[in-house]
Order: sequence, then structure tokens, then C-alpha cells
Amino acid sequence: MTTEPVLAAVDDDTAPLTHHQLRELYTLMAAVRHLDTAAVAWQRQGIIPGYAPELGQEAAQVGSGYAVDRAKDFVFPTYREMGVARAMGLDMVGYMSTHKATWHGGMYNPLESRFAPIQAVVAGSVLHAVGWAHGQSLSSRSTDERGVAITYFGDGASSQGDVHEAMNFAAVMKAPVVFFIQNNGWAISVPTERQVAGGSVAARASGYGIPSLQVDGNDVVAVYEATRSALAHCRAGHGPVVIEAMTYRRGPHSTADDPGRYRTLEEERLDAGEDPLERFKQRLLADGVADEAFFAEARRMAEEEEETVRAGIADLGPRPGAEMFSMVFQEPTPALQSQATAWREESEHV
Amino acid sequence: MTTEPVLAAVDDDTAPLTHHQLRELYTLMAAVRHLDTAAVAWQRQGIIPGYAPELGQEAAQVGSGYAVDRAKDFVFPTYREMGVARAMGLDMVGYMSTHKATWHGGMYNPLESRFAPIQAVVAGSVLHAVGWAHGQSLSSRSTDERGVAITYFGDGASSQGDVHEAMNFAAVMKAPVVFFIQNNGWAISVPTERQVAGGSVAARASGYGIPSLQVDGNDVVAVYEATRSALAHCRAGHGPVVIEAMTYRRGPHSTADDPGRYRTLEEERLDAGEDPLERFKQRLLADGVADEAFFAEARRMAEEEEETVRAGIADLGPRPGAEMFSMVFQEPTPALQSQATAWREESEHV
Amino acid sequence: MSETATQTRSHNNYTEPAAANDIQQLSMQQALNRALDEVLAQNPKTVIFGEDCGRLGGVFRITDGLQAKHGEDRVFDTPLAESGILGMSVGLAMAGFHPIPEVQFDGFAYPAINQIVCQIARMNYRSRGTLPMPITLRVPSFGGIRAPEHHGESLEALFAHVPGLKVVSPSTPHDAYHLLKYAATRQDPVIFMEPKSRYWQKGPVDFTAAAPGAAAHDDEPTNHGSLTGARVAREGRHLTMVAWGAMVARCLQVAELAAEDGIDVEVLDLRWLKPIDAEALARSVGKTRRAVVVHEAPLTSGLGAEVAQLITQSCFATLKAPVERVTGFDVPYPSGDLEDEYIPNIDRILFGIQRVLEYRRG
Amino acid sequence: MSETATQTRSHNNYTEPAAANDIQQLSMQQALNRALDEVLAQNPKTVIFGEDCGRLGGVFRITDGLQAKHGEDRVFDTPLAESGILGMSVGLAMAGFHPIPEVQFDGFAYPAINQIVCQIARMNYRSRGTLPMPITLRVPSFGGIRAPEHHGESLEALFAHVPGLKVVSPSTPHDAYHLLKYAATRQDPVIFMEPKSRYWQKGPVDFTAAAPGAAAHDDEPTNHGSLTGARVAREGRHLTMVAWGAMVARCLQVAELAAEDGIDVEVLDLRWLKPIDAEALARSVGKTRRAVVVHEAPLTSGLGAEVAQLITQSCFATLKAPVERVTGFDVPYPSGDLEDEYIPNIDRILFGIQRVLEYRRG
Ligand SMILES: Cc1ncc(C[n+]2csc(CCOP(=O)(O)OP(=O)(O)O)c2C)c(N)n1
Ligand SMILES: Cc1ncc(C[n+]2csc(CCOP(=O)(O)OP(=O)(O)O)c2C)c(N)n1
Ligand SMILES: [Mg+2]
Ligand SMILES: [Mg+2]
Repeated sequence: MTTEPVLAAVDDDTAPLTHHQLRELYTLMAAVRHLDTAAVAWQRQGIIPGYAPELGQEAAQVGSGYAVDRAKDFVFPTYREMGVARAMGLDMVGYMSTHKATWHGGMYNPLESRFAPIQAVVAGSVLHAVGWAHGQSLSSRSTDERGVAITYFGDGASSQGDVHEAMNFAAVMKAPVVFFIQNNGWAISVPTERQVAGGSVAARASGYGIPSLQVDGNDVVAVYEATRSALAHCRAGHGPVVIEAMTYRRGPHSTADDPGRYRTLEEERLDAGEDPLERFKQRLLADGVADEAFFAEARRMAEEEEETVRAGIADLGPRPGAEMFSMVFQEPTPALQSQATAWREESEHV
Repeated sequence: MTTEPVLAAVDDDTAPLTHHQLRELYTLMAAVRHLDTAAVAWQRQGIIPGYAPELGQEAAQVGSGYAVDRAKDFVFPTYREMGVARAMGLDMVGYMSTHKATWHGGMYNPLESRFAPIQAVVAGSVLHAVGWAHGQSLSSRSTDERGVAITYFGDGASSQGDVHEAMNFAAVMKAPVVFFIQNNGWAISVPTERQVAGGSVAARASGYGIPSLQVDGNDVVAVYEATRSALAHCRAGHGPVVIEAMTYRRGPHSTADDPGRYRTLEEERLDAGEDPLERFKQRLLADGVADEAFFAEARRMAEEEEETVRAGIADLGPRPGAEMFSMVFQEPTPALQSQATAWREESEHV
Repeated sequence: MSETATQTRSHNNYTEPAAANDIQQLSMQQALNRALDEVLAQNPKTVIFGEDCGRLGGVFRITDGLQAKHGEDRVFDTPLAESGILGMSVGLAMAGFHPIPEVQFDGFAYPAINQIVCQIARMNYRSRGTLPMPITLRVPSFGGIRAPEHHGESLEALFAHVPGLKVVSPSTPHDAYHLLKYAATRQDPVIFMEPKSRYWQKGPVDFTAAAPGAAAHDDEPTNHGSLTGARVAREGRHLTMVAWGAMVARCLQVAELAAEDGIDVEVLDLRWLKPIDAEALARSVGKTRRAVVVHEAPLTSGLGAEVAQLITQSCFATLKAPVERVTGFDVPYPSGDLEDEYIPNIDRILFGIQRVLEYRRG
Repeated sequence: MSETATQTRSHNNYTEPAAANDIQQLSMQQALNRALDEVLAQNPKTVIFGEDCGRLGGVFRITDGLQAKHGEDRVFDTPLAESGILGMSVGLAMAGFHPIPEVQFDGFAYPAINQIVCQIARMNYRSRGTLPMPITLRVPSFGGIRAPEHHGESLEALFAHVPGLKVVSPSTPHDAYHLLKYAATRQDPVIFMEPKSRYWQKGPVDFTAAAPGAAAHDDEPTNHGSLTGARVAREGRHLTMVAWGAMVARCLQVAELAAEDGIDVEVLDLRWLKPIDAEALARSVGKTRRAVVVHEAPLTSGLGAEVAQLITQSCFATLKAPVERVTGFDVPYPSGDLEDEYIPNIDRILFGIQRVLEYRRG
């Protein structure tokens, strides 16, 4: 019908990853794996009330987050992008605080960290990315200056009308935005084949004239390279790109979920494929990029980091109730201020 | 990426149209053209407060409406499907009453006429068609029994999230529904190229694994045949079909619109292409299907019909105010009944 | 006070239908599950669908076991799109079905509002009664479970303002069972708001047809104790507390505390949030002459204003003090750590009672 | 009373900015157009967009001429998707812009409600003040123009209930000009509800900075006559009528009729529907001791309940009668032929006044 849209060849940085970078990627993945596994344990121990694990999605998250230019770009996450956050160097206590029920959206500074507040509405921030990206087109005409938005969402989210509106807006306006889908096979209990008609989110891109890349989401280098070229395409002013990283949600949807109700352990084993962390480790070993000492050290650092984050989380007290009122507006209203006053009086006089 | 989905070859009725049918199509188009032009005049004369003309879309509307099986299928129109309504034999006074501001949705019986109430929300009823169609799958397993839903919408409407949700639901559930897009080049003042990324609504279908047909929407026979095969495909249980009929909105968006603000007469002339009515007339003449006497008679009948409808419209009084209350629920609430009582008392005691 | 969904969520709590003349201790989750099971069995045109309603039985297990029992045509999962779910309901209703869609959490009704307000609520009117919309929309509602953002919302003021909708919220397992069966046999759209923090508390469910408060298909909303009106949850003489959903249990607690100080509080469980049982309000406050309305939703333009105004309208001459509202604040529903500061707690309700009792004119 | 958009819509009514110390007769359409023109000139970060806002200048011509003057980057058409328009606004605001999106008609705000309620209203809160949402959403609102379905809706009760939003509606060209400029320089989201049936009536607009009722950036909502509070549209002694949007003009008409019978009515133009100027209500009804609130929206859970309750709360001791509400009915907004039966008309408002004046206790 139409010829398949393709990525523009923009060679601003197509050099292969250095050994140092490859090791850095592994270190990040190990840290993420460890923190993620720990967070599930924290929930069982009552340290946090709930958590949405990203087990199995480390390559997709770290690989893409690592490609982001933190001076220019902006990331729009869902509730399951801990690996992206970590790869971008976020304050992980601030990040994890949302799972402690301290503050919806998290306690990190989204502007400074270039990582929007955690989003609990499925597909809620996909359009935000398009708006932010269009803002870049309006502000900076020069190619190197231009920031790119990267919006994360899942196979389930792809069913939402907002995703369609976002892709259409982005393509009509040639907005510099990367739609990064982690197709992890499941939306809670609903498998991709009952969710995504046609079987692939990436396949929809061409209907909008948007180039797309379907990548092995468990291969961190492949994900990194796809993201890097998508960002370059956008930065050069060629409009949006869709990336679909094929991966697998190895854990439950959240700590409140019981996957045993909708998939067997045998199915999990068959569908999950190779563990992205183990697979990358074998590759680094085979290529002589890293040795066992390196992996042991990565593990030690991950454990140390987990301890620090756990301590930070444990230390987090509840926010002062007054913040319920003071954070609503930039320009507070007298009506709300008097509610705050009444609240304070009633809390104090108990 | 994926192989292009194609229509199933279902030969339940692929016979070419008879001369009688071709003449019937012309008669319908002539009636529609005349009534449509008249309605614009009625608005100028103050007989109706507003109207959305379908001038130029007669072939797309009559051709598709003519293919509908009124014993089984169900049509979900927008506010601009007068030609479909007429082709399906609706009570045209009832249809036009919505433009007289008598009753939102129209005064015809949607259940008996197999034509849902007029829909003013852009893309508002596309999902209804999917639900109705899925209802057919649930009720009737047999192929001939199955009713098909046909939902009409425009190039502008295709931008709405609901259309995406509808296509995805329909494809996942294999619902017997035809998405019939009239791409008439405009959504009020916005041309298709700024509305439909990728340039074609039909092109999006393959992303869902839905077969699609892009047809010359000004060729009534082509439209009829496309619709007929789409309906057959759906009826046979092969799931949804997308049809995009390429046509042109020759008139203003509505009688309140001023196209001079966004397109020149010269552009209109160039983009509109050949008048579908005139074109069909020439074909019938050339093929010896009809002669001038036939066209004169068609015109006379159209004029007569217009007179009848105009008289019917003029006769329509306002509905009794009590219907504001009595039409809200099947099972009225005492609270609303007491509002009705208060309204009656206050109206009577003035 | 608050519990996580995890801690309280249990598995395999699907129960078999009981014989008549039967009282059982059930959680609200079990009572709702039972009601849906019976509705599916009684009316072949009922269909249940939504996100994770099928195999999983819903994230709150309200539809647990129903797909296995009634089949995938009757109980099914949809793609993840709320407008799609509700828009599809309209078409199914037009095709003669009685859809019972679920929106997974209150906050995810917003993506479907256009279909709810502009389509579901109006199709009967638009079609002049030829296309009824017998749709029962189940919405796990309100806060109190330390959940993520958008999982603790109270949308009743929005729904109650929409012409063409009826809105109901049960506060006990007994009412949950009977009201859901009642709603699911109506010919008009009913928004069924389930107080999710109450899903796991048990209470007696009286399955006897003539059980008090369970006279099915009674269309007299003013008939005290019927299914269509409000319910006096506790009788009292000095002051009326009006509440719905999870706040009813809290008000009953407060009433016990107030009783210790000799204050005899009547608690009215409003149940129907549209239409509101104005006569029950008038009757109760006509007696007590003082009223406090309690809800979780923000104060401004909340349903408490409507309730207060209905009371003032009918009881103006005898009212001893302006009706007090103890509600959530005009702030977005906060994260778990602050939830107990936001939801009307016992102290704040007691302060509200005090203000009414101590009110002096001029 | 009602006029079609066609009859009253004129072309090329874009006016040039005036010098200071200037009073001009302008329609509200012209006043709004002027305000937007000035806002675009003053703040390079403002952007205007929506369906048909660009070349066409909007179906009501509010953005007429602005694209030609300020360029396609500043004023542009979007594809036809309201959630897209509002969701995009969030991202633009995060990128430092001040978006002024338009929703073409009130009823088409519903497809965008999810983005408005869950995103625009909450992003500042969620981000702990780091991502302000200075978004001015223009919504041509209310009925009275015999328009198709969904083109005559009143969404103020819904908007006012949403924490994080501010809501304003002007009733005169003067207020329209000043309130829009004020709203478009705020750091918080403001829903700007334009009474579309008043777009074409002319009235004086005082461009003088110190004009009464135009003291810009005055943040005292209780400062009578400031931009942030209510406005006394007519002084009176016997009764207060509270209204907003197109109902203000109607109440002023009614007040003149009542005056013929010796009833001296005060008309309070509420202007801000969130936050509501509770002190202005208290001050006015504290004086008149009787009140009627008038709105087009359906009665139940409408903003009239909130206004009535605020009045009752502050004036309970002196109030002579319960506050009356004269409103639209709990029915979907009807077609043009019945619109005058639905919108509070002069007779129904007069009956409301009569009920209040004739109220006797007991
Ligand atoms: C609008 C909306 N609807 C429903 C939910 C409840 N919900 C949370 S996550 C989820 C599944 C999302 O699946 P997917 O997009 O594939 O992401 P994944 O969880 O697999 O990372 C659902 C239904 C929600 N948060 N938002
Ligand atoms: C949800 C919604 N948004 C906006 C409008 C206002 N509106 C009515 S028709 C129209 C253009 C529709 O264009 P298209 O879908 O191409 O259909 P056409 O008018 O060309 O037949 C618009 C913006 C509406 N009716 N509904
Ligand atoms: Mg997923
Ligand atoms: Mg069009």
C-alpha cells in the first residue's frame, strides 16, 4: 500500500560500544536486578506496601535509558521503569519512595533528573511526551540542540486511545519523540495475543508513516543501538520513531498479583527465554570484556547499593500533612488555605 | 513486516448489478442530491436552524447504504449520513427533524430502520458498532444469520482515540463490523494532510491485521461492490474490514461554516474532481442503461419528494416539554417526576 | 484503619449458591460474586467483561470463577481500554444484551467518561426510548487501601450530576448482594460503586426473599428499608449522620463513641446517590434537627453539598444548625502515608458533630 | 431569546489593540480575541491550538487573525482529538510553555477529561511543584444557541469538584477581556468557560489599567470588584440572585421586572466557580437575607448546591428562607425546540423569587 517508512541514517554516533561502556551496562543491569529483587522482598517484610517488579526487563530498560542524553532529552516513564531510572542516575531513594507510599510520583526532582514523575495511568503520559517534543521543535531549530522525548509504555497500554492520538499527533507535527514499547507479553493477566490485534505494536507505526524497529528486548546492546539511532533520527528533525522491545515480564504484575491464576510455571519457563542478565554476562565473558572478578565486584556493588537504598527508604518518614495543601497550586487559593488551617487545628487539638 | 491482510473471497452474491439496480442507485442519488441542496435552502429560509450538507458524497453514501441488508445489519451514522439514510428507506421527515431542532438523534425509529440515532460526537458511535457486532457473534453462530454492523466516520474522526480502540477490539474479537470512512478531504477547516498522518486511514488497518479497501468514493458502483464484499467477509465470520471511500466535501462543513476562509473556489474545483452524480449519469447513458426521459423522471420524483419532506418538516411542531422528562429513563425516578410536575405547574401558571 | 489489598486479598473465596431462607456470613467480595453468579444464571443476556475479569477473576476477585462456570462468551477479558469497554457496552445493549462491565479502579473511569456521559446516559433519551441502556457499570471505588495514585477516587458527585444515570453504593455485604442483583435487572444504566476497602469484611447476608431491607423490585424510593431508598443503619435522636460506602462503617464507629458522651446519633446510609432519597433525609433530620454529612470526596461541589441543601430545603424551619460537611479536602487524593489525614477520620467527624451541637444563632 | 450561531456570527471582527485610557464598545468575541492577541504579544511562551483555531480562527472566531499575525508556531490547528490536545498541553507546559488550548464546544471536553482531571490538575502536586501547569483551557460553554446535541453543556460542577483546577466564567465583554488576560498569566491551570450565547452582544470594555473591576493581579478574592472575586452586577436590598455566564444577563432582566413590583434584587455575578468567593456570598446574603441561585446545568449535584450550602453555612442565623435553586432539570440538554423550557427562563426565576419571599417557617 505505502512503502515502509525507514529510519534516517544519521551518523552522529554509530561507534561500537567500548569495553568500558559494555561493562558499565552490565554493572547497571546487575544493580537493577538486585534492587528489583530486593524491593519484592521489602514488600514481604512490610517495608513497602507494594511494588511492580521489572524482572526480565533489565536489558530493555538499561539499554534504552543508557542511550538518553541527560542534557537534552526527557523520559516519560510508567510505574515499571526502575531500570531506566537507575540507568539515568536517578536518586533511587527518591524513586522508590513512591512504592513506600510516601508521595505519588516519587520524591526525586523530575526536572533535574530529566525523568517525569512516575505515572500510574496506563498510557497517561504518552501524549505528554509528544507535547514536550513539539515544544523542542518550537524552541530550538538547530539539530544538535534539539531534545528528544522518549515515552515508555507496555503492550497493554498500546490499546489505549491516547496512544493512537499521540502517534498521529507526533507524525503530523514531526515531533522528536521515541515511542518505546516494552512488549513483555502480559498486561496483568491478559496475554499479548488477546491485547494487541495484529500481534505487534511496531507494525502499527507504518500506518502513520512512522519508522519502527522491533528489537530483541533481552539483548541490551541491541536495545541500546536501536534507541541511539532512534534518538539521532528524531534529533535530526525527521520526526518520531516507534521501538518495540520484545521481552518478558518474569515476575508477577505487582506484589499484589498471583500469576499462578493465569499462567503455569512451565509456560513462564518456555516463554521467558534466556535471562537477559545471564546472557549478557556470557557474552562479555566470551568476548573477553569482563572476567569473573568483575562480575563479583558488580554484585558486591549492587548489594551495597541495595543496603543504602533500603536504609534510605526505611528512614523516610511520612511527609508533613500540610504538603497535601501546599503542593496543589503554584498560587494558593484562600479557600484551600482555610481548609489547611482547619486541618491543622483539628489535628493539633486531638 | 507482516503480510498484508486480504478480504476473504466469499461469493454469496457477486453478480453484477442489474440495469434495474443501476437505475435505482441513480434515482436514490438524485433524490439525495435534491434533498440535500434543498435543506441548505431551507436553512437560509429559516425553516431549519442548521444543516450539514453531504454534497459530493452521494456515491459514497448511496453506494454503501444500498449494500446493507436491512433484515440483519445495523448502521451507525454520524451527522452527515443523509444519503445512507435515504438509501435505506428511512422516514426522511423523521431524519430531517434533527436539523429542525425537534429532537437530538432524529424522530425515526432506529430499531425498525436499522439506523442508529444521529450521532453528533465525532467518532462517538464507532465503538457502539463493535459492541453491537460482537453481540451478533454471541447470538448467532450461523453464517447467514449473522448481522453486520457498519459504522460511518470521517477523516477527521479517524484521529480520535475511540477509533483505535474500536479497531483493536474488533480485530481481537473478530467482530463482524465494517469501518466505513468517508475521506472527504476536510474536517471543518483542517485538510486531510494535517489530520491523517501517513495520508490514509485504510493504511492503518493492516497494523491490526484487518483487511482494507481504499475505493473511489465518487464511483457509486465501486463503493457498492466494496461494501458488499466487506459485508460478506464479515458475515462469514472473518472479522472486521476497513473501507476508505475517497471523496470530497463540496459544500461547507455546515450551514454555519464559511469555507472561503480556508480554501479557494479554484482549489475546490480542482480537488473535488468529477461530480459523482453527473459521472454516473454519463455512464448510464453510455452503457444504454438509462435515457434522458429516465433522468427527467428521476428529477421530477426528487422534486416531489423534497416537497413532501419540506411540508412534513414545516408541520413538525415542537415536542411536548413533558418528553424532556419522560424520555430519560425506562424506569422513571420519583425525583425526576417531581421536577416534571414542578415544570408543568410553572408553565401552566404563567 | 487502612489495609493493603494484598494483605486482605484471599483466594478461592467463591462460594456456592445457597438455598432460600438462608443467612450466611460473607465478605462483600463473596456477596458480589454470588450476586453476579446468580444474575448470569438467571438472564442469558447478561455479559460480564473488563480488564482481567475472566481468567484472573478481576484484581479484586469479584468475578472469580465466573468464566470457568459460565463460559468465555459470558465472562471475558477485553483489551486495556476503558472507553472501548464502555463504548462496546452501548452496542451490546443496543443488540439486546445486559452488559455488566467493570472498570478496574475508580480513577480509570475517567478515560471512559465520554462514553458514559454522552452515550450511555443519553441513548435512551436520544432514541426516544427505543434503545434502552440496561448497563450495570461496576466501579471499585473510594480510598483506604494505601494504593497507588488514581486508585482511591470518589466519583459520585460527577456521576450524580449526569442526567440519565442512576448511582448506588452498598456499605454491607447484605446490601451489596441485593443491590447488585437489583441493579443488574434494571432497564436503565446504573453505576455501581463498590467500597473497595470493605471488600474483605464479613457480615450477614440474608438470602430470604422477604428479608428486611431486601424486598426486591420495590420501586418506592421512599419506602424505608426498601432496596431503592436510603437505609437507617443506626437509630438516634440527637443528630443525623449521612454517609455512603466505607464511610458508613466509620460513622457507626463514631456514633458509638458519641454515645459514650450521651449523644444519640442516627446514621443514615444513603445507598442511592442518584436519585437521592430526599424523604428519608427529611424524615431523619426532621426528627433529629441536626445533620452532618460525611464523604471521602473533596469538599467543593461534592455530593455533600447536594445532601446538605436537600436537608436544608426540607427542614429549614426546624434545623438547629447549618448542616456540617466532613469530607476529603480540595486536594488530589494523597499517597498512602497521608491517606488517614485525608479521609474523614474519627476525630474530624467528632469535631463536625461538636460544631453542630454547639452552634448558637447570631 | 435564543439565536443561531449563524445569524449572529460575523466576519473580520478582529480589532486592533487600543491605546491606554480607553473605553470601547466590543462584543465578547472581540474582547476575547483582543486579550489573546495581547497575551501572545506579551509572552513568547504562549501557544494557542485546537481544532480549527488557526486558519479558520475558530468556529466562533475567537482566534480570528491570530495565526496570520503571530505565525503558525504560536497559533495552530491540531488533529481532531481532544485528549490529544489536552495531553499535548501537559507536555508543552513541562517544556516551559503556557498553552492556551481550545476545546471546540463544552460537550467535547468529555473525551479529554482523563487528561484534565488525572494529569493537568495533578502534575504540579505529583511533581511537588517542580512541573507547574500554566494551562488556560478555553471552553465555549452553556446553551442558548439552538445548537446540535453536546453543544450546550454546563460542566462547571464537574470542573469545580476537581482538586488542582481553577474555574472562571465571564459574563460581560469587559470581564471577558480582563479575566482571560489574568487567567493566561497564572501559573496554575484555569478552565475558562465562555458563555457562547453572549459572544456577540456588545458592551463597554475599559482598557484603563485602574478600571474598576480590572485591578490586575489582585489576589484578594474577597476584594470586591477585583478580578479574583465575585462581582456585584446590581445592588439590591431584598434578595440576592447568584449566577454566572449567560444567566447573569437573564437575572439582571428579572431584577428589573421584580423592581416593578417593588422587589429590590441584588445580582451577584460569581465569576470564579473555583475558588468560590464565599465572602462575597456572605456579604450579600448577610444584607438581603434571601437568596436564589440560578444555573443552566441540571439541578442535582450542580454548583448551585455548593453555593446554597456556602450561603447557608455563613448566613444560617439570619436567613429568612432556604436558598432556592432555579436550574436546568435532571435531563439531557434538549434540542433547540425545547431549550427555552430547559434553561431557567424569566418566569421560572420569578417563581423562585416568589417562593423565597413567601416562605414562612413551620
Ligand atoms: C487507564 C488505566 N487502566 C487500568 C489500569 C490498571 N492497570 C495497571 S497496570 C495494567 C496493565 C498494564 O499492562 P502493560 O501496559 O502491558 O504494562 P506492564 O504492566 O506489562 O508493564 C493495568 C490494567 C491503569 N493503571 N490505568
Ligand atoms: C468529539 C468532537 N469533537 C469536536 C466536534 C466538532 N466537530 C463537528 S464535525 C467536526 C469535523 C469532523 O470531520 P470529519 O470526521 O472528517 O467528518 P466530516 O465533517 O468531514 O463529515 C468537528 C471538529 C465534535 N462534534 N465532536
Ligand atoms: Mg505488558
Ligand atoms: Mg471529513
